[in-house]
Amino acid sequence: MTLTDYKYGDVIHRCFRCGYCKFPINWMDVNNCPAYARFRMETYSCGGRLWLTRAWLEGEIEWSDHLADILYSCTACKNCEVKCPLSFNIDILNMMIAAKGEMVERGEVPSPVKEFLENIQRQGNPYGTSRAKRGEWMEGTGIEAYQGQEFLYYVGCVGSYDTRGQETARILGKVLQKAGVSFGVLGNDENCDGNEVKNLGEETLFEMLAEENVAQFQGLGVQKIVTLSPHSYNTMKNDYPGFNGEFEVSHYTQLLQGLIRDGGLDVSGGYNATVTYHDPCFLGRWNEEYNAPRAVLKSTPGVQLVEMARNKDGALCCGGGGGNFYIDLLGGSADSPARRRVREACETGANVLAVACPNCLTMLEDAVKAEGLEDKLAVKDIAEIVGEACGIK
Amino acid sequence: MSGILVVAEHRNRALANVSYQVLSKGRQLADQAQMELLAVVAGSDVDAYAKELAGWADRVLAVKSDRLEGLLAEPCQKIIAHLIRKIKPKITLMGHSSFAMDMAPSLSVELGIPLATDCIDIFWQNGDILVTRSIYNSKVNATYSFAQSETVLITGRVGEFSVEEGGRQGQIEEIEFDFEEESDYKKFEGYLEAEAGGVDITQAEVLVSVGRGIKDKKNLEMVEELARVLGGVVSCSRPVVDYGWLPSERQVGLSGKTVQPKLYLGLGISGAFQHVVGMKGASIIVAINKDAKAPIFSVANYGIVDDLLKVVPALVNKISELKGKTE
Amino acid sequence: MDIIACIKRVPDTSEADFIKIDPAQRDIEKDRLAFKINNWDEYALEAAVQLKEKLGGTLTAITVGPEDWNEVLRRALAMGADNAIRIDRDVSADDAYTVAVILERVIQRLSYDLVLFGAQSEDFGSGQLGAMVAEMLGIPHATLVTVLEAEEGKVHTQRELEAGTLQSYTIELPALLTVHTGINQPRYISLRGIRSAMQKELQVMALDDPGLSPETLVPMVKLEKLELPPKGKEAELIAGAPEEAAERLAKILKDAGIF
Amino acid sequence: MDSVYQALVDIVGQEHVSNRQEELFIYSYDLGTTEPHRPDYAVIPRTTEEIQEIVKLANKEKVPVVPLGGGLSLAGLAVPFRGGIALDLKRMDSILEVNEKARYAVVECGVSQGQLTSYLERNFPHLTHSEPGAPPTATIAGNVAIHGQGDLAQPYGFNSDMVNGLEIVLPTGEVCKFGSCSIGSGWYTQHPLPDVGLFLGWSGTTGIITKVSIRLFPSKKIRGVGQFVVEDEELVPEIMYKLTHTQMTEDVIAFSQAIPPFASGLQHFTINIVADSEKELEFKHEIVWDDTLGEYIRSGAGGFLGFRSGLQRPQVSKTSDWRKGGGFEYVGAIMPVETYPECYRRGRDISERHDIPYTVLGRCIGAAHAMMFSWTYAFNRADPETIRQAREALHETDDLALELHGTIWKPGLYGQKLVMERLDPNTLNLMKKIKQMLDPNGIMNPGNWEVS
Repeated sequence: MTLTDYKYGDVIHRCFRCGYCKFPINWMDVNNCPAYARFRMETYSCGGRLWLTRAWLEGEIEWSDHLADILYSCTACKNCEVKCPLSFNIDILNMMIAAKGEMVERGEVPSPVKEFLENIQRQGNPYGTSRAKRGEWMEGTGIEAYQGQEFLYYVGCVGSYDTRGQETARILGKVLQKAGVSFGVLGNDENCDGNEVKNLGEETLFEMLAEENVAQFQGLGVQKIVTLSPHSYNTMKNDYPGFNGEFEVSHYTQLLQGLIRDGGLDVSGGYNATVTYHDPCFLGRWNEEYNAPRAVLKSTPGVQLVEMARNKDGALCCGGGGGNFYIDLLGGSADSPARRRVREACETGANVLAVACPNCLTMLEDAVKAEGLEDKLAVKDIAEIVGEACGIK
Repeated sequence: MSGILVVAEHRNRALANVSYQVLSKGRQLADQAQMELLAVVAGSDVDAYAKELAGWADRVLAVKSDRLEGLLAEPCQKIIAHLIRKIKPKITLMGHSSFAMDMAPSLSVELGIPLATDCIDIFWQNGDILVTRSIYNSKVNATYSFAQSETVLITGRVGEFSVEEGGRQGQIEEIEFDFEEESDYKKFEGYLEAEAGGVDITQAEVLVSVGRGIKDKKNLEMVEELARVLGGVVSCSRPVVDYGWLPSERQVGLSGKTVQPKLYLGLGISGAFQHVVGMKGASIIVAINKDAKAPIFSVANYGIVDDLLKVVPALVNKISELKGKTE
Repeated sequence: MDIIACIKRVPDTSEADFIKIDPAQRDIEKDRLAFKINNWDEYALEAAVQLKEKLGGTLTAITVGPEDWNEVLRRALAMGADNAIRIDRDVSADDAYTVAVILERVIQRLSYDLVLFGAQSEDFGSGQLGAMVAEMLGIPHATLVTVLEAEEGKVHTQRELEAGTLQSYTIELPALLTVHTGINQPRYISLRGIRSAMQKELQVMALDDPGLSPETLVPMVKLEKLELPPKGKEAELIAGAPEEAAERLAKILKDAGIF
Repeated sequence: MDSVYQALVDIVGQEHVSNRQEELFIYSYDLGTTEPHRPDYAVIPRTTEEIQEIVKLANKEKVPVVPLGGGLSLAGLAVPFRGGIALDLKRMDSILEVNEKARYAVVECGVSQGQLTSYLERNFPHLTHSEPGAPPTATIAGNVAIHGQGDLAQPYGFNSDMVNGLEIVLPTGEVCKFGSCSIGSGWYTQHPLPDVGLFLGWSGTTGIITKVSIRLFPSKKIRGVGQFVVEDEELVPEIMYKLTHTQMTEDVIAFSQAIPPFASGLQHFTINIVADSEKELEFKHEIVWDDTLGEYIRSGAGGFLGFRSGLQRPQVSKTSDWRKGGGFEYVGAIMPVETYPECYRRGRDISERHDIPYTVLGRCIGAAHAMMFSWTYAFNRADPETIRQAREALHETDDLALELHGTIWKPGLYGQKLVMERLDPNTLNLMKKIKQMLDPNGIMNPGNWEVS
């Protein structure tokens, strides 16, 4: 592909590289771009990536492993789009995704990305674990298979396969049971939602996943979906309608907010902790849902909610987006965004860092360990906090 | 009654370990069937090898020729084919080495004889020879028999057969062999020895070894850190070298180095036999792997079934704590 | 340069707990397994595509197997193969020799300079096929190749020996090489690529096309039975959350005098 | 193996040095019209000690060192014309000290304007610093190194006049301190020791600033911007004179631009007024709008467009989007205020001749002692013709600034040449001697301020 064939060939040069994209909303730090925070070379800033993409498509530089790493280190956190003062900012991430897409079509992607996508092609999840094990997380929970219940509880790959994700998936299931919500799951028949696949630039694979999922959901008569992961929520809410998949999609924090408010869920058991909340990008900046998770926390007796300096649309991404919870191009350093984030959480004096995303959960929990902050800070999913408050072990 | 012929190989002025292994197996099979055990060794200077082999074999056939400098597959194939035709051994046995992988299949086609490679067991059953092979990622064992044939060709897995004392003093026969006109369609250019790097993993007391479970080069940093607190060195399995994440001098296994450290800590290594061959002599083997069924757990003394990316940082902390207490 | 790459399809058996052997002990139960292109073959294909991109010519991918195996040929077409041939055959009772006979018959009727194989297969791992076909075709070969450079009429290769040593050859074409992992980084094949490869022609040959019949294909090595390996010694597993497990392991190592 | 690369890795670590095409490409470019030149290495040090080691290595190997902060000069001052090491200082980003009572901040060289602004807002809301109009990624140190000015230029002068002390790594690798900090007395003043200010305005050719102490100023509770417009450019100098007489204003800027078209040809003023109370604000409003500008409003020569609370942070990068092309560059010059009308008219001519929407701006420095006048030319990065046009316009503007008895601020190579042609020969000779003494191997940002 040359610049002329590139979908954004007529806009990509409009980046001036002024660097607003690196900041959080109040300029307190120049490190709100997770990749730039990690590496600090101008190449890793949003502007750097746009200029490099253009240079690559113009033939000024060659494709290289390093170039691929730079592009794939973008976590699609959307900070740049929120901060860029220019009108073309609405397409910044699309420009990155299209550039990654070109790498995908050329077959030239970093090896962990290749593995990620091949695993999804083969097993429907990035881990490459068998499809036949997808439902193992629910063993012994009594959670039912979906057969026309009010809600489809869509768990997602991390919730289905990652040990910590599985714990959260189970607890959320129990909370929904306790609240008497009518819901079912797909178990081994659940497939990847495709959100990360899309962000990794594998458009056709994403389309296939979306089409298959929409067909499956429609075949089962699904109307309402509640998701564990904001990533699933995002793509089902915003992308699936483009595949004729019109469902009423909510993130579980939104559902819990309503249940608690209407007295459907008794959280009087409380949760005694000073809690700070980390906004997941795909709930926050992508879908502007800043309130529901906070409302759930605030309505849980005993929770004292404190904010990190960077919050809501200024939150620092955990570094796990754009497939990076698996491909992990931002790990391995004290400058890794997850480690920066847990240090920031610690500074608030909170003893619990609450998350609402299984990707954030694993990223930040690992970071707490890497920072040696286990005695000071526990990372908990809001589902776990609510679970404890309503008496679920 | 024809015998069993073992093809010995040598490099760097020594017989290969695997040759001793298949020689021991050959001795056992010969004794069981009351057959003669023959060994053949070819090279430009094979006297010392022949003497060594005579400790096991009843007869050692020593083929000497300048054409055999470097032990190349093509001239050897000619010699072995010639000998098999002449001797008609019931079994021809070799180690499943790189040399054998180059030669044995062509040899079997040239002679029209059956070939079973990389066998983990070879045994008699009702007068027939059977072999067991390990297939599907070491997860299934398959037993095979051979079609009717005067001789069968078998290669045995490296490290699979223990070396037993032969206790023989066989005869040594020097064999002359006339090579035909040399063709130049395949020209040997030489051996390239692995470059000596800054780190010699064979000398380390503690090896922290990583496999593909490390997922990305960047995660090596935490592994380096673990090696540091343990006073060890980082080594790896083949995929890590294939990905270019570590130099080949750090590779443990068949195509890498054989190590015998006090502690071998395998991280995200599944434990394919090619790797295990290189590290099973370690005093303590610890494996950390997400897959509970990974074969490495059957060679390890201790195992943790979990994500190494989660365990390693914790381990670094705990070891540092414990070290702090004593220092 | 005209290149032929021979490839196969294998089950993904990395998920150990799903390996089950059928009651007749003849095969494993494959209905819960996912399938893929043999790992070594992926490297061979990549090497072939890179040579073609550099030197021009054609690339033909060949497989011997039932209809499902079209999948790996489509992959090859998506990677850059010009032609794909499948010889229709249920290979489950074949050995390397019978498959070699089939391939030799097909290849000798094609025009080629270089034939590439993966050095071995993930499922059976016998590592015989390439060198057998070379011997049958009467062309030189080298196995376990980790470095490959081609020029007009010849290839420079290095093949891997034990302990990191490499053996270097210059080989005149036509020749056959079996390719080892690490020789390159196989490219990703996108779903779009695979889908457009669906449009490309895929030649299916019956066994009698190259003049063979089932009767002539008698394996020299015959499967007697499959069984799960005997349970060997197992590691003492340290359970618990990462921190607990790490703590116990640290103590064990300390007690063992490691630090 | 490249021995310089290896030595750099030994100094800063593998992750903080690159000789790969991607980094070399990015660090070869300025954001303006200057032709790119590739460095051989990009290095991001974290400490003064690392910088010392790098500079010593560069001397040994005769490799150029091109320091940069935000890299936003637009005039090509951080383009590695002769290759070498692009030294990106943004990792040195600690705010080391804020002395509230003596009103100064000591920062490392990579601290950005935005970072300090935000830090003060959160921790010392009654203190502020003089923020330039650049994007907030611009660094404090980079800005003082080129004699920048900010939104407190009217009351307090150039930002480089607000420097209380510096720590410098000399071109030969020694660390020097200047000001009270050099005798261990804190970072509160640069005077009155013997003046060795050899580092400001030299565009990184005489050393690398590693720490700066910068003055902070009172930040009043209410800060707002008043807008005023006149049709006749001839009125601008006297209005600036009158406004500065009031001593009631902070930033005073006059500007005129082609976009939006209805405002083209008008001279707009933005006048920053601050106060701690409504009463104070009321009082200042009365003096500024009624007593001082009232006569123009009443005569119809000018109009008051209102006052808005809260400082509008200028987003100059939006200018880059005028031609939907991601680029602009400007000539800034320090001019006598009385030249404003001529600057405007001649500048507009140049723009129109080169088919670029004109935009000019004069910021008052001190009590109208001078103004920084800028002529901005947008270009389309994807269209080489527009880059050429802009470059021509910029050169013509450099000529114009000198013709009108101005002094080019942070000139690029073309402007530097023009200035040096006019420079007093003895001064020029002294510059040459100083440069030779400080940087015997000529490694520091070569190409810039080179006296032949």
